[in-house]
Amino acid sequence: MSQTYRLASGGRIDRSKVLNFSFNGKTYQGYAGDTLAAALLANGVDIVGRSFKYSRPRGIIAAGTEEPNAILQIGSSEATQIPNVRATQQALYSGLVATSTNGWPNVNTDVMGILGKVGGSMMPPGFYYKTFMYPKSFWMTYEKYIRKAAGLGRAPLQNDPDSYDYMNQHCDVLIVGAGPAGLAAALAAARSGARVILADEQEEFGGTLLDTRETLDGKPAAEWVAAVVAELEALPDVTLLPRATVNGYHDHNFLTIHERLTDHLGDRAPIGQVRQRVHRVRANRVVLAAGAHERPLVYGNNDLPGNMLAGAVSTYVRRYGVAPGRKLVLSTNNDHAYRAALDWHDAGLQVVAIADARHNPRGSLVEEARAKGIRILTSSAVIESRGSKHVTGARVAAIDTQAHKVTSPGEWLDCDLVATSGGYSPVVHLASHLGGRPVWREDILGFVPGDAPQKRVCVGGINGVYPLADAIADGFEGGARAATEAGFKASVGNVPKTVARKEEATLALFQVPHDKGTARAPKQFVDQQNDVTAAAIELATREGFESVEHVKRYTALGFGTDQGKLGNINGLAIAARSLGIGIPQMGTTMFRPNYTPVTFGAVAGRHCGHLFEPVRFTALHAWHVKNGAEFEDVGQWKRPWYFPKAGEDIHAAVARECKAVRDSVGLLDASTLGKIDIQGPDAREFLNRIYTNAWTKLDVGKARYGLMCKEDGMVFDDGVTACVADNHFIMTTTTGGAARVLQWMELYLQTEWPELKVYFTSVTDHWATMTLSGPNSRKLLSELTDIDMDKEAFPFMTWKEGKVGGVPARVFRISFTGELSYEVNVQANYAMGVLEKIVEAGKKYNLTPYGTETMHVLRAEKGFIIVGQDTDGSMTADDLNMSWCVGRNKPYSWIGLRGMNREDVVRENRKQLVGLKPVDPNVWLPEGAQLVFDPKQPIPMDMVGHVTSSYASNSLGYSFAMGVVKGGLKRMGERVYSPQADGSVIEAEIVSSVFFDPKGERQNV
Amino acid sequence: MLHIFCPHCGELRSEEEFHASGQSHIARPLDPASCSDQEWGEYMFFRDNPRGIHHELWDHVAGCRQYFNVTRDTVTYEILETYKIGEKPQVTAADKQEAAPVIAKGQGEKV
Amino acid sequence: MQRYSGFGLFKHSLSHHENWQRMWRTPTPKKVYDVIIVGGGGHGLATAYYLAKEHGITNVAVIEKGYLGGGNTARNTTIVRSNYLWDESAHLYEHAMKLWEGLSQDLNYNVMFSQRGVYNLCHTLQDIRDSERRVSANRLNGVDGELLNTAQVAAEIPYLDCSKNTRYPILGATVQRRGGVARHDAVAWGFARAADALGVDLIQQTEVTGFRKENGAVIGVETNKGFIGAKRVGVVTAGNSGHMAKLAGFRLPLESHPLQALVSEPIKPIIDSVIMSNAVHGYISQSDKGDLVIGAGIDGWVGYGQRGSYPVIEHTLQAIVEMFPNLSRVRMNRQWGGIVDTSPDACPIISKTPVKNLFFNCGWGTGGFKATPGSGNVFAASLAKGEMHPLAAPFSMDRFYNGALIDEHGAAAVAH
Amino acid sequence: MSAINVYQQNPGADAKAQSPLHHADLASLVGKGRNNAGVTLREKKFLGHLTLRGDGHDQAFAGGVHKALGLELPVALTVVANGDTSLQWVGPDEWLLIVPGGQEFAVEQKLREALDGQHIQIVNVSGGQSLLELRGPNVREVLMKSTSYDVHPNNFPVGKAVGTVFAKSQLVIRRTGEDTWELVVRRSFSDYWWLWLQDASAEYGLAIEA
Repeated sequence: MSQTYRLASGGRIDRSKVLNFSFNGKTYQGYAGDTLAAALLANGVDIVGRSFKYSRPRGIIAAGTEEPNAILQIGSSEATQIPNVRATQQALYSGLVATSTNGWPNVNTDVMGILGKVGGSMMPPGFYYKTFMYPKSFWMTYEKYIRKAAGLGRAPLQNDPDSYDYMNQHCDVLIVGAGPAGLAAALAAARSGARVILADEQEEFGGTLLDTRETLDGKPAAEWVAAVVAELEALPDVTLLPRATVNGYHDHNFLTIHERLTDHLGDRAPIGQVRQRVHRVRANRVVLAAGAHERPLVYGNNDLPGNMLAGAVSTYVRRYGVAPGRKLVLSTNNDHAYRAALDWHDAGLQVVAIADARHNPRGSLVEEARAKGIRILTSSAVIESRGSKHVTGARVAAIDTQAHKVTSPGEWLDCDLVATSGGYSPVVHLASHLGGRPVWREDILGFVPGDAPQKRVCVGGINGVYPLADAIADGFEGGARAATEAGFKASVGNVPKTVARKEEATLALFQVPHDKGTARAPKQFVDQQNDVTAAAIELATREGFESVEHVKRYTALGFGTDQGKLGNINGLAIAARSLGIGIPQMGTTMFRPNYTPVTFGAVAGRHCGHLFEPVRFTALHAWHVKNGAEFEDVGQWKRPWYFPKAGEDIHAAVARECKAVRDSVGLLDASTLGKIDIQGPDAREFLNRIYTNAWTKLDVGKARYGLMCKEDGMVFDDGVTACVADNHFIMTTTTGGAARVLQWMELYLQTEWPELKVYFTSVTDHWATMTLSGPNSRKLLSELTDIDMDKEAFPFMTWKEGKVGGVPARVFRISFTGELSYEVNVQANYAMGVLEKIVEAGKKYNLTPYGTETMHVLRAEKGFIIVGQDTDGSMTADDLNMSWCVGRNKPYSWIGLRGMNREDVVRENRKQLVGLKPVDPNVWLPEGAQLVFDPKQPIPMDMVGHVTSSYASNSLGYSFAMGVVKGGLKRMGERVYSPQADGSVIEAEIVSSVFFDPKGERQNV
Repeated sequence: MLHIFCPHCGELRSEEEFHASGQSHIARPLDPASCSDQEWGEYMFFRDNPRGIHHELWDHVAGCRQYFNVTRDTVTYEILETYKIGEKPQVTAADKQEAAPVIAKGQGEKV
Repeated sequence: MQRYSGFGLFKHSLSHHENWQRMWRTPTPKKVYDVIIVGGGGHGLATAYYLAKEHGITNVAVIEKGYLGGGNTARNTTIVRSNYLWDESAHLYEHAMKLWEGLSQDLNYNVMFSQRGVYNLCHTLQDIRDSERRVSANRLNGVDGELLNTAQVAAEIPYLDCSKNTRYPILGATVQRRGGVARHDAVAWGFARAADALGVDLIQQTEVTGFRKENGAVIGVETNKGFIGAKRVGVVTAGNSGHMAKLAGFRLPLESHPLQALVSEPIKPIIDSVIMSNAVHGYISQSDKGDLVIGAGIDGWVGYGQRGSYPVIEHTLQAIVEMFPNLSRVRMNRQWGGIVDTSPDACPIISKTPVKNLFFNCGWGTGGFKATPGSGNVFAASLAKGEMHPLAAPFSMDRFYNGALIDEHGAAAVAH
Repeated sequence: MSAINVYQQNPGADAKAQSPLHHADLASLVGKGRNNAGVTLREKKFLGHLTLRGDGHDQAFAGGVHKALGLELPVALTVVANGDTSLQWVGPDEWLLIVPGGQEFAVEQKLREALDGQHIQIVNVSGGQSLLELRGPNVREVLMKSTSYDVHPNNFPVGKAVGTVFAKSQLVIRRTGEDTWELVVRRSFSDYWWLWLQDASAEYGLAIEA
């Protein structure tokens, strides 16, 4: 039998489009326009899950975002699994595959359910804090089983085939919610010419108008919706976003909207389409028209399938043409919920009775029910329902809400559906995301948004404005006000006519009393997803948890994926009564984004995989790729690490590259170094202030190495700066430090020394830099340039201009390898041409491209530091044995000078950079290894330093390292030891950090 | 995400374009050598860190690359004014105490 | 104190849990205490507990402006580890780790300390160097630590993308197997209950508005409910330390920044340990309830709003999806923020102050939760004796004058 | 010797040159892709790019610039053009001057002559950046996916130029026509932008022009 519970007519579904879907392995049919929940109910599926703590059977209770139970796993393939989808928000599509997330072997016969019944009484809130402590070593074992029971759905085990992106939006007015108030607000704002965005979480706009009994101007309300939407669609600056939930209200009117573009089509987006999109909206004004959620009453066994919100009953009947039962009992404390009974009655179904907690209700809807002959029991409520897997009866008894007592034995009514309504809670979430505390209104028995500094307007149900005409009028007024405040001339629209009705006040009733008292009554659930009962909340307050946050945290109230949309107010009310205080004194917990859950991928957007972060390439990158380079990530750059030839590993390649440089000539792409063009009459003075050493006397044509410190005296960058004209310098920085150094220089120039006449411009990308290093570098370069390469004409630490390979170049004779070296800089567009000429000419010299690894070995043999490797932000120039680079007598107190003279910084015995020579020349000291003087001491050992750089050198014939050692500079020749993880100890001699060519003869040729 | 008025670009821009650089108006001592360790430590590390009105330095890194000052409430995150280096704040913690509640002036306006 | 056990739970179930005692009293403040602790978070409650338990000082009040454990204790991502680089911090955090290892039994309150292992991923060659340096230091300090290569990481952490195709391929990881997570609220409640049982007064909903001084020494605190005298005062008010210092008349080398975190919806177990990456910038674990618990770095500006900017959340989830591409379809349930007091060297300040008998314990930055028992333990000893405990001494405020910083971000760059 | 080193860095048209997007081989993609593409991309390569720094409030500076270029100094967030020469405000003391390729040296000399004696900076950055022109009805959507700056015509009229964030990096966006925009991109990031723009425009169709 198919769709047993589908009504013969009615609803907004398309009965001509039958859709097959499966739930827990069984195939069912529904219609286009159904939600998954509606289709399940149409097929009489009662149990959609098992509760996580007590394993109780659970059914669908709501029709929208507030649903706590129908949390299903969706996905027809491993890669497209989606955990925790609310069946009430999932549009039905053909081929949808859904399963329950808990229950073993299945939700209908769940073995854990028996355990839940027996063990449940031993699981009050916080029970795990009180047990599983002994024996001490057993917690991890206990926890293994606890974890197994945890969670709802499951993550896919394969990578997501879908993509997600962002759209940055700006608007004058963003309207949240397209119900009656939101539509009216959008209309008023849009007609003024304002840029408007209207977003709603549902499949179509209209909100409650899609299932209301009311008429607008005498016509079905949905017709008004269609007309409004059509008018909005025709306006140029209006963006309409259905299936789009505004999830976060962030500072300065920045809001995020999660739009589900294809989830109604399938679990995987059609090829070429983005599955979901996050709109990042900056709104001048925000109109919150989020409406209100109906609250259930809290009574015994209120979690049994067949207990449902009254409004949800109406929605299923009127919007989806589904009757989730045959015989209805309604339990209410307000007029509005009578709609459910009337809709049920109009659908030709039996209303067994209405239990109204109020003494003498006389509102229009009440009278309408009376007129239809529906039995109404006043001063009464459903105090418990019964049934093993579905409601078979409800016990209605007279109650005294003031005394919180049952005053009659009551009677059991046969029914299969209990509709419940405890009043309405305005959806204040977004209004409260920025910390604005909502305010309790006794007249509507709900929290409404409090004052907030945000530029926003609240309209309709969120304000407690419930009657339809009032909500529309409020929407028009609020939309017009928002647009006016945003600078537009706006006016309100015409409110369509509604039927005037008398509506009486809601009675304050949250937890329904039970004759056995809360602790002994059948479980009265407050938060069904977290299995939090009224008894649990009472227990929490009894144990001293008096603040609302404490109650929440101790019981887990509101921690579910529904974030307590149904349960929170009831929980507050129960805690307040238990503590003998009022609800406003109790206050609410904090509201935080998200309003409803958002896919990780959507939050991440396109910034994944190859677009995770920019990759920066030099102008010569293609050549490196062609020549087989392996790359190293340095900041965002890809730098050639080494260039292996066939069959070579990194060691063989680096050994070959090193030898080539020492014996003949090597080529390094140094383009990634930061380069800053500095011009101005005060350029020299500026350099004096930011470098540790002196720049006053650097002649035009010369270059100099410099160290930079922060105010604390610790080294933070270094590089060579050349004087290219009297008021003109080219500075180089480390690859990783380029942006940081420029920003830091601008900071001092703009905020400390604005009187200095100097400008900085980054030229990192403009110049490509090729380093030729090795004894044959001069010969090779001579073949390609018109520069006089004579050793006297072009001495060390100078630069020349001239053509290289026919391209104008600046050539710097500086060296980071200890060999004769030239850095050739050309305009980057021409770099590849120059490189090709160099490579061609270099063949006869065995010109060998080398990468960062070889560069590191060669510079370490010379004792040259790498900032960030041999330093760590706690090293001064003195610590690095670079006092030669500190101009202590410069007239201006340059950055770092004062810092390096502090008490602890001038202390003897600081860690100092030295060379380390393993006693066994074949042993390599791991980089990072800690050093001790006495390897036999007990743990904790007195560590005296660590290895910063370490290499197996083929030039030297032994392995060597650099490292820092306490007082190391005065300990030359002494031994240090490095105890290794495997128990071995590496012994090393403290030596000078210059291992190779200490007199610098090789570059002085 | 904050919305910050760059006094040089003359527009409100998203926080993503900026880099926060800590408390502003911390002048480097003119004669560091005469500072005690304590005074130098105060200059480098000690900050007002107020709950409430805070004058801070921001850098419009993605835009005009200029540093400028922002007066911001560190509790509500409201920006009360932005102003160029060398200028003085119009809103201070003292004003705020006298004339509470202060109307947010200046956000989105040139100062 | 009513002792908790599985049997007790059973007994109470027979009486429908109607007879559980309060976990702590709601006392009326006395006129004067031997020690007042300002701040009823984890650290403050631990301090009070150890004062009473280890030093016999029970005439102690904890004054909390809101509710117990309601600040960063309630807002952190509960990671516990002790694999710090420098000796001073490694010793302090390892002291805490040892206390964690017996804490549930000591407090008779299950804080669910779960030693699931904490991994720090390496993505660059410098990461590897820094990790070797840290692990090597840990080992020689008696702190467990291992450096794993890519293949080992891939074998130990299912679903982590260890391929070479990622933007920053994983080159290895360190692991501290004794590290893990604990149940944050339980830590505060467990210390509170145990301290209360030893006679400590826990005074909630009471805000300290000033410090009364005589001859340069503190003699008590002004509160919104009146003056309370004290011989010594310890301030442990993370997120509020600068404000407290201002009330006491001095400044601190701190800035208070928002630190954000988020959780997914609960899902079946898929992440078994704690995995952190500095380079990609995010970290993740999974709670016993099934939530993926995720965090990243701080916002760059001072903020007391317990919220930060949205791009931080975006960057964090980009990092998570980059590390675990299969989690892309999981959904974020909730995000929130705490206020972290960051110090220039990413290490705490446990110190005497310019005001005699007034002690501060602050500046734990993003990493305070893991230190909770150790911090309380050494702070209690310092308050009891009036002299800083040897493990606390290096964390004196003086270091910001003389330059003896303990630069944990400079070297190891481990944020949490 | 002059206080500033002004250097002809351009070897002339005969030298082999590779633009930042050389590796993408855009020429081979011309005519491929969807008909009526929503976005058309063109690399405007090998132009002369000069960074100009000076005091915008100084009449002498503005006068000198006008004398050399025939252009008024543009005010904040605008670009002015004269034929193939455009001058864009970048910051209160910074402008971007773009001239036909090969003219950068001559123009720098001319500017320096006109601004002689003033504290200025002129830097040839032609090798470090390039212009990507985007044209078509869906460029706005592509920009909206990429930057949090408001690109609605109300806020971004023709002639406006802003430095802003773009995906995970930063660049300058210039609106040069009703549906024509230019991105000023740095060489080292150009591959990232190329990948990004292909991705962001995929749903609208991307055409390449040489």
